[in-house]
Amino acid sequence: MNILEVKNVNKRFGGLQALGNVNLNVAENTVHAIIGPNGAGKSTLLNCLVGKLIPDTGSVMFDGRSVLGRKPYEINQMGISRVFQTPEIFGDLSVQENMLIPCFAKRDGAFALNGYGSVGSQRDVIDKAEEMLVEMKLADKRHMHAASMSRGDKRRLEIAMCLAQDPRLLLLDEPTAGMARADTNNTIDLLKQIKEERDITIAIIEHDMHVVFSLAERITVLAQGTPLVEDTPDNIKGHPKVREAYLGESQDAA
Amino acid sequence: MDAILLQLLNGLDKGSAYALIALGLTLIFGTLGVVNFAHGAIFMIGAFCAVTLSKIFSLSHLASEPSGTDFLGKPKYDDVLYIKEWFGESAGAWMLDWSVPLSILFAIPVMIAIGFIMERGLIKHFYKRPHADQILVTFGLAIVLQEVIKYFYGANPIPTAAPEAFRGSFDFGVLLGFDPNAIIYPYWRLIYFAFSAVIIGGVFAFLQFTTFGMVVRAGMADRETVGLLGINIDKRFTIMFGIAAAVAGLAGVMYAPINSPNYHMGMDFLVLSFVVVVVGGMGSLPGAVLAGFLLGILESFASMNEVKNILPGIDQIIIYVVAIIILLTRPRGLMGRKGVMEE
Amino acid sequence: MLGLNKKDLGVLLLVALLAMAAPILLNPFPADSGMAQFNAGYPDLMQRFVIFGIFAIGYNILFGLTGYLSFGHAAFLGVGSYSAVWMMKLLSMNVIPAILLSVIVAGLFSVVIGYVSLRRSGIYFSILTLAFAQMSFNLAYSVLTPITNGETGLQISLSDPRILDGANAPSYPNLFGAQMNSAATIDVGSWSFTFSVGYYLCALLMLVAFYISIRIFRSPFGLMLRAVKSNQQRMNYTGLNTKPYTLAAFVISGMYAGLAGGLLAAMDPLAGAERMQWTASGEVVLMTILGGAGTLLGPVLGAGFIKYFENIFSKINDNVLHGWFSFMPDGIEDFIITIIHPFVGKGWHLTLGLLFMLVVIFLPGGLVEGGQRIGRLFRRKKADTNTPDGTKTPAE
Amino acid sequence: MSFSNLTRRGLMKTGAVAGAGLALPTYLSAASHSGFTNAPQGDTVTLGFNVPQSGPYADEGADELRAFELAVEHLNGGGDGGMLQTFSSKALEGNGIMGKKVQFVTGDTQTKSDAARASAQSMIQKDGAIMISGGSSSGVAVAVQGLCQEAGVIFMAGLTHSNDTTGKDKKANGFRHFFNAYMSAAALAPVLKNLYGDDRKVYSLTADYTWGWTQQESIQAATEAMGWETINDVRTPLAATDFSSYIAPVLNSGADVLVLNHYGGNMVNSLTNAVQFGLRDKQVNGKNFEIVVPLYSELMARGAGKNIAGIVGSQNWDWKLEDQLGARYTGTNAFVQSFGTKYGFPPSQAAQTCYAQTLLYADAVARAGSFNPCAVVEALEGFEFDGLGNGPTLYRAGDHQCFKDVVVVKGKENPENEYDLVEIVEATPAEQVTYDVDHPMFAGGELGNCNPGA
Repeated sequence: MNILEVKNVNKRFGGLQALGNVNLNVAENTVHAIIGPNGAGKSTLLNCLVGKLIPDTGSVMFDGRSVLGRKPYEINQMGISRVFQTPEIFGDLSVQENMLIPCFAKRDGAFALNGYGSVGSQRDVIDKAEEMLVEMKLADKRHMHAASMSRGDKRRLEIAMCLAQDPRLLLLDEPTAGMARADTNNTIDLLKQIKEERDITIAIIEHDMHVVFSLAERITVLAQGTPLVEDTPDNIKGHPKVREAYLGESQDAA
Repeated sequence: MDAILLQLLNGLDKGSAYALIALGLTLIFGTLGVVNFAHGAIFMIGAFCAVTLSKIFSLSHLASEPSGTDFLGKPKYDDVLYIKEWFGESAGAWMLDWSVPLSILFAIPVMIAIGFIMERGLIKHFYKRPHADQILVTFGLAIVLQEVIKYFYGANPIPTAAPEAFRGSFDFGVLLGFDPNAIIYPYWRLIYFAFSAVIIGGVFAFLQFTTFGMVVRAGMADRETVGLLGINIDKRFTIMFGIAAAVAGLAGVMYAPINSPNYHMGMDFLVLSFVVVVVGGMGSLPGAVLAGFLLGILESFASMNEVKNILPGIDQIIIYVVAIIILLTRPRGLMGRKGVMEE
Repeated sequence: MLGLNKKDLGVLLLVALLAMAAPILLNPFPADSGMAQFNAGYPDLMQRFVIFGIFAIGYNILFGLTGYLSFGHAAFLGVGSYSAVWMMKLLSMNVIPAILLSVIVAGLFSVVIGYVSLRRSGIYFSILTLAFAQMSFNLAYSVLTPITNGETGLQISLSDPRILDGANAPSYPNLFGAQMNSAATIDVGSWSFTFSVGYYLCALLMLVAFYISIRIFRSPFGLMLRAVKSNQQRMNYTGLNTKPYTLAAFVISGMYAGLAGGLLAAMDPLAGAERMQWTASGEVVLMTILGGAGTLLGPVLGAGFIKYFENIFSKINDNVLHGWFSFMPDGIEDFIITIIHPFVGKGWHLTLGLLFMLVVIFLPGGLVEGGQRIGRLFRRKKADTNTPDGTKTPAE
Repeated sequence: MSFSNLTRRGLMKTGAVAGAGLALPTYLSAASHSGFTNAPQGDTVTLGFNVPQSGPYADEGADELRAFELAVEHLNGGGDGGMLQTFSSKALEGNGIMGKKVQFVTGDTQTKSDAARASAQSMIQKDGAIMISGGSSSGVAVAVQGLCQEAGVIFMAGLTHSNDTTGKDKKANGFRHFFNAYMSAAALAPVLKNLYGDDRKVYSLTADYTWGWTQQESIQAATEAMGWETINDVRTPLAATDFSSYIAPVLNSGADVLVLNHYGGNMVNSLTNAVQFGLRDKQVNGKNFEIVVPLYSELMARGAGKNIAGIVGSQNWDWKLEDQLGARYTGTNAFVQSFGTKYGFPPSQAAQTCYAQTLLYADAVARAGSFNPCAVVEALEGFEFDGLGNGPTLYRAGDHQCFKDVVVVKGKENPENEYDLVEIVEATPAEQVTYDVDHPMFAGGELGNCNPGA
């Protein structure tokens, strides 16, 4: 059963063909990696999935429903959460407040004029947030200013915020970019743990082959806006086309 | 036809004042990221440079012999101008007559100095502060500057005439093949327009063709990267602040004969110039110039009787209507870049 | 109590107490002393304190929480005033319908302006609001004179219909007969305190407004508004639609402005177009930043600060100065007066401008931060005296 | 909350003060016993002078304030007595008002109705002022006049020229010494006919607000009555600073007279622009093109500089009146003498009005024998006086407007100094500028009854 089906998606920016006839199927409860050299169209594809860009042609179905023409927040409410390359969190708020926001979004939907009851009186949401904080080992940083955390913790918080919404599909955009080895390994472990404990599909865009081969069950290779191959990690490793198009060149890119 | 051409001239003239002020404003914003509410006050100080120089030229001492009686019946002594004593009757009279153009020489160092002092003494400390704080501190500065001017010069407008030779108007239409008397335009306004064009061209050339300008433009695009190259961008930005102040100041000097300067003229122009800058697109120099002329011309056309008869009161709101339409159709103004001043 | 935590309840009670005791607290100097010049405890100024407090509290919900800097909120104040005066002209001198209508009309007005302006953010939003407000002002001053009475301002007159009022109804704004300008003056020794109906009505409404603003600050809605300020991108990808949140904040603050405008008209039945000018919009921005944007108390403090200067410092003339320093030898007296002269009376703007600069340079969080620093200073002093060996903790 | 210490201290202090208030015997203040607002207590009486101290009219406000201070000095018996010597009523004795020393408070109107009312309120509520005077625009005058009516104090208007002040917005507690737009027009019309003939085509620019409209309406009516034709009237925004786009079309419109219904900075700029465009050098319809500014003050003339030369306008008073037109305007020289001696330059028309208003108020109190506003109103209504520099004058009972001669002036070609910018053309006698109380341009309001307040 595919949770995400991308069919014949094309996207042009002026004269540049960013995506050409992209087809992609992500099976439910798998970890699917999308790799490719710089400029291969990975980010464009991701943006088409979450509503930031609208493809010129083609269809994107999530769980049997089209996401095209929907705003990012609507797509998120359908069950797709996104983790950014640089952690996007609410820097001005405390860690706890950061956690509360997705919990409210889950409970109250895209907009609720909930201006009278205090945050503190909403036990269900507070408890849920607390649960996530404990689970993600952020509980002792509860009152910290989110902006003042380390990069690794910010990433952890962002993932926690996404998970708090119980998404069906988690999209990660180079989640370990710019991280030290130790932090990268921590993130890999965290994602593995998440996968084990939840019914969740993960789609990941990544440069770091170490990350990709540690996590992915299936891999799609994108080059010049078109999918080259889609296969299991083992098969991809030895695929000549991939070596030519990506791995061979990636020595200087990575 | 000639009426439209006449209003076009008016629009270009108004537009050149808007463009000059907005140019400095957007330059400061683009380079330093500072929202400068004191920029209108700088324009005003420029105009008062012209006033000050003509006051200096008019310094006098009393004659030794009374020439009559004053309104209270006491003996009256005539003023004797130092300038005429020192430089002779005719040279003194000429300097007095030409005090506004001469003020340009006087204003350039003064305005650059004011710009430096402002940037080093105050603005520098606000680069990293929120825009709201910048607005508050520069607004406070604007009030202080105008109150200081009011303290010394009073609240009444001070007539500051152009040189005798340029005071009247001439038949501009005849040159273009119109009937005599169809398009009569004041000399000084044409000079103002030409002067603005030169200044605007000068600023663009400076930014385009000098190494200094290149660094500044690069800094406007990406400050951090340029900083990483080991170039002392802050020092150059200080100089840019001085240049922006000088441009606004010169706009003020030359404006003095068009409308008598008064201490709150800066505030009158402040809101307008902000609208111009934003309509042009924050941080875009060509945008500011384009928007300045566009708004000036539309404002002039809106004040034509033919237009006002159809839409009464349109001249009261034209600038704002245009601003709203442009900002709704072009999210970042005419030529704004993405991501500037949107948080 | 009241659904507030202890800290917020404390703040609310403090504000309530200060507001109720303001006629006494603001008149600390005996009426006939030289310092009486600094007394601010007369009805008109106290009313302005709390009315502009309401205005700033509402503005803070928009600017302090979401970070959207509106330069056009004076338009809502003006619209509120015009609606209130029209209500008093047509319907009744009772202030209830006037205030209700002013809130409603300002609310509707802000829905329209907010809906359009919020299509943009940052300075583009600011300029859109500024443009709408300036259009309102320019038109109200000229073309719309039949509705606004232009330059002169809309006033009530003897010939107004007032269909709900009977023949014996009061001819001044009132609350079921209690006229807004009626007051009791109590003399205690050489002090004189005036308690007016109008002030207490304003103060009461200010407390309600303040209470609502605390509830909003502490609510999930308030949290969402702060999230808007912090990171709109993340909000969108967390399934939250930012547009209705910002619009709701805009409309709420517009309604606060309308309430303030309605109250201004109820206290003093005149609505002038200048209330809508950009300088008036700028004033509320300054009040909020000066007091401390995003804090509960800041806007109220900022409003009080600016109104105090406008009304008290502007009245200090040379005569008053001579009165104060007359005990000094003539030469020194004149010297001191020459120095002070530029800063008071007609120079009050200069002092205000200097203070804006000083506050923002030295107290980046506004007056509230100043208060906090003083608070810390007190606490530290207390801690010092408690240290048994008396050693002083080094300064930071 | 971090100010907990302060809070507790504040609480204790508040508690103590409130306790003291309850413990002491309390009584309502004397104001409510005497039957009117702010009845003077002790041996002083307080007047409130509310003038623009910031904004574009601050210099005019400063001149008004000088006149007020001078008037107070004279009332209290100081200085040379100024126009007290020449004033036809001799009720004032130089011992204050009814033996009470005159004190005054000042405030800033900012030339905004709101600020002006706030300032007047503070004078009434805090300082106990029993009369408010001053101001330099009609919007402010009408707003403050309305406030004084409600509060129960007397308003002696400063510079306000709109017909509405004593027309549709007139109030029983308010009095205007200054002339108005109708009078300007009535005084100017015959002079303009003499100077420029009876066949002229007028193009007018009018500031787009109430005062501008009433002046335009008045001028149009008066000039058309003598045969001139109004070919166009264009409204200009108050906020306009550059009038080029309004001036430029004038020359080709066929008009040969431009009337500028602007005041203050607007007028300085529009006149400067008109001269820049060379209007004054042109010939149209075989006649010299002329510019008329129906109302301008000395300060505006100074702001316009050389451009004012030859421009005809009207004034309430001029400091050269008595010297040039004789003893009918007695008081002028006395005032100029004491003002000039104190401040070093001659007074403006705004100063003269404010000085006269203060004296007129004090005199009315003295004649009525009471500070009660209703008594003062009664004393001023229908009061005929002389010796305040304007010649014989009547304070009409029906609308509280002063009727006196109007001075028609013309900008001097070669002024000797910055205080001598206009020359007097003639003084139009009061009869010619008098109108009925129910004249259509003044209709619509009611004086109402005097309000003594508390």
